[in-house]
Amino acid sequence: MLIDWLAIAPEIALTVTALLVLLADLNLRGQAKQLVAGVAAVGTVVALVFTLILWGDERSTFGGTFVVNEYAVVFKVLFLGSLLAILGISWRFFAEGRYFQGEYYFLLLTSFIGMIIMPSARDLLLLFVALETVSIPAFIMAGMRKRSLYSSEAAMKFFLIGVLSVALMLFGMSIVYGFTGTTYLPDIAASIAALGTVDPLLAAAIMLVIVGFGFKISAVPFHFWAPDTYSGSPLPVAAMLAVASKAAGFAGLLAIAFIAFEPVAELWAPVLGVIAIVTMTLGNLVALQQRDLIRLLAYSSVAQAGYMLIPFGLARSGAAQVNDAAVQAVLFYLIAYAVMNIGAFGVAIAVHRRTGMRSISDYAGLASKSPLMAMAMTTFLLSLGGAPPTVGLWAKFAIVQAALTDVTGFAILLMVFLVINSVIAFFYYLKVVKTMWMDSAPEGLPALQPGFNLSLVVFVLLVGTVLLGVLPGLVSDATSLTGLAVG
Amino acid sequence: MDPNTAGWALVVALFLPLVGAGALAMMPSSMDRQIRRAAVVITGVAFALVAVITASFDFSRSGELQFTTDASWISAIDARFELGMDGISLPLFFLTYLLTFLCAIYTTKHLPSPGKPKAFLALMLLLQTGMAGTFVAFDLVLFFIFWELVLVPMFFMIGMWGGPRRDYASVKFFLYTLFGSIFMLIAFLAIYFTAGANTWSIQALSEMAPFGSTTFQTWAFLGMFLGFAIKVPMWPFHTWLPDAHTEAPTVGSVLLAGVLLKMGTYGFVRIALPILPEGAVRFAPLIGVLAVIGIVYGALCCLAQTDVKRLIAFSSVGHMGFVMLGIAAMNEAGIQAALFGNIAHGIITGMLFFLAGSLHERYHTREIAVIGGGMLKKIPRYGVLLTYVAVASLGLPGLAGFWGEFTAMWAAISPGLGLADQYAGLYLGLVVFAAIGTVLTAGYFLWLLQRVNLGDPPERWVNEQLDDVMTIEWVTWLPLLLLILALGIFPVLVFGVQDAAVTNLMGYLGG
Amino acid sequence: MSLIGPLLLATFLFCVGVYGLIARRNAVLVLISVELMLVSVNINLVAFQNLLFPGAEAVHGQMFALFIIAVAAAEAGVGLAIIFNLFRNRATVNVDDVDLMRW
Amino acid sequence: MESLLELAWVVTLLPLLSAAAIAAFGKQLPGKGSELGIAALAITWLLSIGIAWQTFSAGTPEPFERAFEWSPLGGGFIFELGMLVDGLTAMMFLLVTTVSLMVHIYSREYMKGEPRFTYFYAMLSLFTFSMLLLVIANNTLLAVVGWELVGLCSFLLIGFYWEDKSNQDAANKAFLTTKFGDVGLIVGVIVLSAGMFGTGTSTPFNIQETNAAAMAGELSTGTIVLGMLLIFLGCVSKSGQMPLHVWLPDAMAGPTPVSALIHAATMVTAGIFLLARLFPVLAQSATVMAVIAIVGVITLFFGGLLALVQDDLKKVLAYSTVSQLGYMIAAIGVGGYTASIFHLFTHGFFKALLFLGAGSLIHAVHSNNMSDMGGMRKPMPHTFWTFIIGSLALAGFPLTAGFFSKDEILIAGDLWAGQGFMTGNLVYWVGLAAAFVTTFYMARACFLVFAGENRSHHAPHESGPQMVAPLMLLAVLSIASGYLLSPFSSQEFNFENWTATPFVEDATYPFIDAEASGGGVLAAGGQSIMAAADGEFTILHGVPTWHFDLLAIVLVVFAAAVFLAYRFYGKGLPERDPTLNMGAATTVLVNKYGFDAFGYRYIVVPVRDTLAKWATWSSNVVIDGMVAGAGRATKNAAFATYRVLDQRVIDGGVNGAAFSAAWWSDRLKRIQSGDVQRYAGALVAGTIVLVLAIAAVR
Repeated sequence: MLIDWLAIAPEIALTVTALLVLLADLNLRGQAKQLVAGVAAVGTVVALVFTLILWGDERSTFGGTFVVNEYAVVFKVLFLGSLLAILGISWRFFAEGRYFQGEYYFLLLTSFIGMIIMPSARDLLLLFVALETVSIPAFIMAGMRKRSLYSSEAAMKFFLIGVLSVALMLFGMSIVYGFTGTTYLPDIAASIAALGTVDPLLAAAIMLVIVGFGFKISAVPFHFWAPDTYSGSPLPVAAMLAVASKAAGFAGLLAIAFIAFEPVAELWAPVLGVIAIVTMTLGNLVALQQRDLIRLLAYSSVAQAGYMLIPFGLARSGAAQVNDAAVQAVLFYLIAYAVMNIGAFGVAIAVHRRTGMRSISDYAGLASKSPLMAMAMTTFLLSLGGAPPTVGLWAKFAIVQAALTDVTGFAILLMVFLVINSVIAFFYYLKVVKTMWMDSAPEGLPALQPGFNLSLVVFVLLVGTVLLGVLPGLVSDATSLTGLAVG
Repeated sequence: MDPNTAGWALVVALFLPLVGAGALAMMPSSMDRQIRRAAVVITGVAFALVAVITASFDFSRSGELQFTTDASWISAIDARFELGMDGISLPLFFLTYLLTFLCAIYTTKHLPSPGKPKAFLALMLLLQTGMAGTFVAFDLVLFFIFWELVLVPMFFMIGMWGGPRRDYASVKFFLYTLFGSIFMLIAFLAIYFTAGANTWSIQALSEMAPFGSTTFQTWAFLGMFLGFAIKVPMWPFHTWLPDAHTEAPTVGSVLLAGVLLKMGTYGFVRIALPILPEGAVRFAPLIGVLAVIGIVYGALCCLAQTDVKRLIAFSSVGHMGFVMLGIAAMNEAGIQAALFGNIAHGIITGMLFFLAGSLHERYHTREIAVIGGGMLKKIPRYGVLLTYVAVASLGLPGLAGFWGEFTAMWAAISPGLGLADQYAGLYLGLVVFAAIGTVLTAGYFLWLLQRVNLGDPPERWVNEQLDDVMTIEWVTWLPLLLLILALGIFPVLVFGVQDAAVTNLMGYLGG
Repeated sequence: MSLIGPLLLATFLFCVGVYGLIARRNAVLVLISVELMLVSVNINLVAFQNLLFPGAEAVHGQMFALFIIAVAAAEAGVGLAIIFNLFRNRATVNVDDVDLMRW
Repeated sequence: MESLLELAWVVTLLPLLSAAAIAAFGKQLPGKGSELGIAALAITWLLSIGIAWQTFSAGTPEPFERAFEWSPLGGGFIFELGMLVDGLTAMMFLLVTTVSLMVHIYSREYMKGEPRFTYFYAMLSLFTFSMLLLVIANNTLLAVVGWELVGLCSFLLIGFYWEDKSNQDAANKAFLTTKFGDVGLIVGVIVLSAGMFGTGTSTPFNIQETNAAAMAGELSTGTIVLGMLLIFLGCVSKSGQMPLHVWLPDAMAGPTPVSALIHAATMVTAGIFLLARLFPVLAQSATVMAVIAIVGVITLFFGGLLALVQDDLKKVLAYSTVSQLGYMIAAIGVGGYTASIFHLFTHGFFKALLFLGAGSLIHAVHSNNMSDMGGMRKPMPHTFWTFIIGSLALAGFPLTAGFFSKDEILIAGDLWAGQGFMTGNLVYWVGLAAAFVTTFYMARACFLVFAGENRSHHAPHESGPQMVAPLMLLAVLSIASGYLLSPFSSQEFNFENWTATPFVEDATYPFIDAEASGGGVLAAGGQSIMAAADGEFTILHGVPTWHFDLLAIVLVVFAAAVFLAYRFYGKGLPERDPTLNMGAATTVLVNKYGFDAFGYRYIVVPVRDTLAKWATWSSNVVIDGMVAGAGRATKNAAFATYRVLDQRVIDGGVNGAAFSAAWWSDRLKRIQSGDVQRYAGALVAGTIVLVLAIAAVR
């Protein structure tokens, strides 16, 4: 079997980087250990370059189970970009916090290897491996603060819920395999289509497979780990879990839903649509009462997952136009979400690093101390809500657009919930904004010193949020080309 | 400047405030006075440019789009950067720049706690771009962006520089308006897909109209209706308005009443009516009924107010009711009336809010009972101005308020597009109740004047040193005061400019 | 050989695993419950491969099972590490004592 | 001489300019702005005389219309700025500018030393402009503009002494009451213009076009009845007709010159003017005419009664104005177009005279009350004789202006009755009865003021020349103006021909059945109703002839009333209750003539003490109470609307949504218990639910 090395070049680059980081960490001492971050960043850039080279290509290897097309490339760029941003916001956090830096960077890179495989995977086995590659390092990273009760609790909860859902998913996969005799996604689709009627057991199995990814994207009722884990983990890890890991989950879910189970879309679409409604509503409602900013962001990310699930609820078997619109909407939303959510976590890290604060009331008067950070946070939060001229608006726009490609009653129901939830969401986003700008600052707090890397990342993301808010075409031109079709 | 080719002028005028906001943000906060002056210069230059644009506008072709720009913007969804200006846009566009300029001048001397002129003025400039853009955007997506753009700066204006209940008011304003605008967005998308022409262009869609089934027209219009009606605001979607106005700083109130509310009615006229004519006709009686309820209801609420500013805020509900009555008439005269009412209300109520702000600065209260009368004795010039503007607001002929109200009622007596056949009685009733509303309007304004202006000043103010109208206030107010008179005497200034454009518009509606 | 036997076994094991994960308080037992679930999946896969698709060219089922065994081992390792760390911090391996973070 | 009519707009505009100039720099001038106003008024007055002369000398002048598009209104309709100058306009010009000029001059002395002297003059000029605008308007919309502006000026001038709450209330009451009527006017104008849409005109407000369309039958009956009744509602409030007259007596709170100009001579006649302008329209409907006539009759009678019991001299005159306006309205309702506006014309002069005379008296004794006056004949001779002339004119004493004009109205009523209309009889008989009342109260006022002892606490002295001169001029006009339409007038050049526009000339009453009326010629008074050859009825014109029967009745009524008044009040203010005081006199009268007692017991007592009191009560308590009640009810409704509906229900709904979200949030967040095994349990349970659901779906 010939291997298309170029197709897997980004993965290889990242793997090599991970190993280099490990090696460097073993051989460096003291302050010099901080170099590993640089190594990781360089490796990421290399992987990114390889990925960009692949743009426009249609490649597949490993017997078609690994596919590189525009869809995959956009996802990979999203992941690698997120990785760069997370490296940026991690640097000081870990450099100052007496953590195991080398291990952290190694684990981070490993996790991202899993992620960039995800959008290319066209086989249940590969999806499973990629998912676990994402998850297992993440379990450890969540517990990175070894002496912290919170961190270990976060890791434990994350781990248990994670393995439970993976087990459920695997059980489902095994039954799907029993029905179809294959783990290759297009073949699964073909043989399900050939079955004609769907056996209840198969339907249940499909649901179980979806549960596994539901955990990753923190859809209700598989979301319980998220708030606790986010608030217990080191903040950069929380950012990674909230954005990249969630995006990976969506990448897998997209592949599963729109390739393997596409012929039975009528079966799972309503279920996912209902999950979307429940997820966004519950996420938003609970977020209203949060006093801890990280938990608020956690519930907000649950709600955002709900929005991103809406396009799944629109899917229909055989309706390529609708399904493509749905996929593109999710993809666009994920990119927007990554930009704004990492940005929000970045500011949270900056605040937390200097003051050790994370309660929302502690953000009072941030605007008078650090107006730029406050402005960035405001922009990110408003973007998460969907106010113009930010990218968040276009994310919602894309979803509504997908819903109206071919209007059904269910689509309208979903839209109504989207509207109501968007309004509820602004309640808590505005609460933070208001606290930052309108409440007076407590006495004697020092100004933030976010450091260069973090400032740069926040700045770039701020610019990105606004720039994409004005010219969403920069991204949507790319996403609109994407399709899941196997090259 | 050739109106056919000088699209750049509009673009520059539109984004100049935005750039200015950025420039202000760069200035160090310590340069308090320089910042305020810079804002005056920026808004002044922008206003001058708009004045030049207005001067070079080809009034003989006011029905056509001029100063157009049409560039590719978001190709994936076919959204284009399409700007233009016709006779309907021009007055509102002009008003936006004038009011912002005046507000900037006003802010050189008056800025409520906690100060921070940099942030305040930058937000105001941002707001300006949003407001102005709404009136010249001819692409639905672009329109929506500008439409939503105003929310954030206004939220901060109310939330940071507002009165004691600013938290509540600002959030309520934001969420309420947002709620409506998302439905509006969904309606836009539905139109896009139903039209199936891969265009968001308002012009193109208007020319295609009517399209889609009756059901589609109804639902899409409902979506837009929610968005626009909340902004207007129409009864019963008005409750954000008194709170927002009461708490907002003076400049915020002025811009809110002067321009922001106009966006709603403009949206009805520019978008909802021509693109969804069938839906519009189906909704027209409902709009008319709600409008007239708003007129009477707003006036009744005004009678019950004890706070001057809140009273003025409620008066907006009534006045915008007249505007909506004009729209409900679905004929040229009605649209004309609505648009005139828009402008007149913007100027008059903007001016009233200026006055209310100054009142507060002098008396440190807005409670009518606490002020207790005697302003004509204590601060006579101010008292005279208040009388003048109040009288304009109650619709006295010869001043701007009259034309919008009278013409709206006049138009509503014989609604267009076949409504007359079916709803003649209803519309006659609407006119009668609207006319009764004018009496109530006169009632609350006279009562207000009696309570604050007339009589002898109460004990507590007799020895208080209260300034009469100051120079900065004269400078800020004079243009508005003159405009109130000018529009009252020369309604052609607005009617004439709009005429061809409205005829054009009604062409789309099939009337 | 009938499919019923292996499938019943797998389902039983899976249910036991789920029950154990939810009900057992000791973290180590919880971890073992997880292993039980993964094992049941392996039984499924191997049974399907051999009984339903005996002559298939690609041995997807068995390969899948192998991967699961490997990953399960890794998971067990990570899980034990997490539990160990928890124990060091709190001197307990009772899962339901761990509820610092809620709401 | 066409050129002079071309300049009619100057008449209107000049007072506006003077108002602006006075407001701008009146204070710096030695006369504090009054000289500006007087100068401007003098010019407009001369111009008005010229215009009046030109139109008058034309016999029946052709209407002169000049208009240009002022603004498009949408739908191809335009709003014209235009003037319509015909005899009616010229007559109003003459009346308004004359009275206004007199008031301007008079006020220099009367208002001397007032703190807001300049403001007063600016307002006077502004008012004059507004009134002239209403008069000159060639379309109803422009007329509405003027109409509203006079209302504003009236409001501002009634509240001139705004330090007093009662004056503020009076001003508000006046504005709101008339504004209520304006609802009718505006909707009526709108209805009429909507009716005009069908004719394809681009100027639906144009008065001449509207009249022509109405006569050509192009307006539907519904449009005419609804439109004119609504417009009439405006006239009812503006011209102080029952039951919306309540504001007019209160309006006396303003300075007396203002009362003379606005609330007697000019503004209050705007309603009659407008009805006259649209006479061809209202003449299309018997209903409209009947309603107008009945309202007029009620007002003229009960308004007069109210004047009987006033002590405040200005209020006597105010109620008298109400009553006289009732005559004019009633005349319109019985087809007495010329009679109505002729009375408007003469009444303007003599009522202005009376008010200015009253002002002179008030100026002297610093009180409005007749009980504070008395014996003023000696110290104020000029005031005395001018006031007497005014009173005679008002009472309709033969050969005064009031005599000619009021009798025209009675004759018009008689003619109308001859056509079989009850309203004609009403106007005739009630008009006669009210003439008695009028004479009585004016005589009473004159006796109380001028006879007897001086009861004031001041030493009264005659007013200065600036006040007396206007009185004299107006006194002359109070007599002379009547001769424009009298048996002595020229057949060609008289008031009738002057003010009759061709429209009025051709106006037809489509509702009069030619056959039933017998087709005879009914010639009398100012107008004739005669059968035309084609069976249609037309108003024709002619100088009135003597009606000696009527003259006799009038004289008897006059004499009786004056005599009665003299009996009761000739010695000045009765010390005790007049009834008791007159007890002896009554007995004597009963014994001697048997007529006095009857008159007193069955006419004066019931009328003054019962009917008038009842009318006063009904006016003050019932109607005013209704107005006040309406105000209170409105206020209550306002508070209810705001507090309950707006703040609780609607806003409560909005806030309720927010609170319920918070409530749900508080409940839902407790799912996140912190126990990981519960999470797992929920996850599994959720999965089971989903699996079952999907299996069921399938």
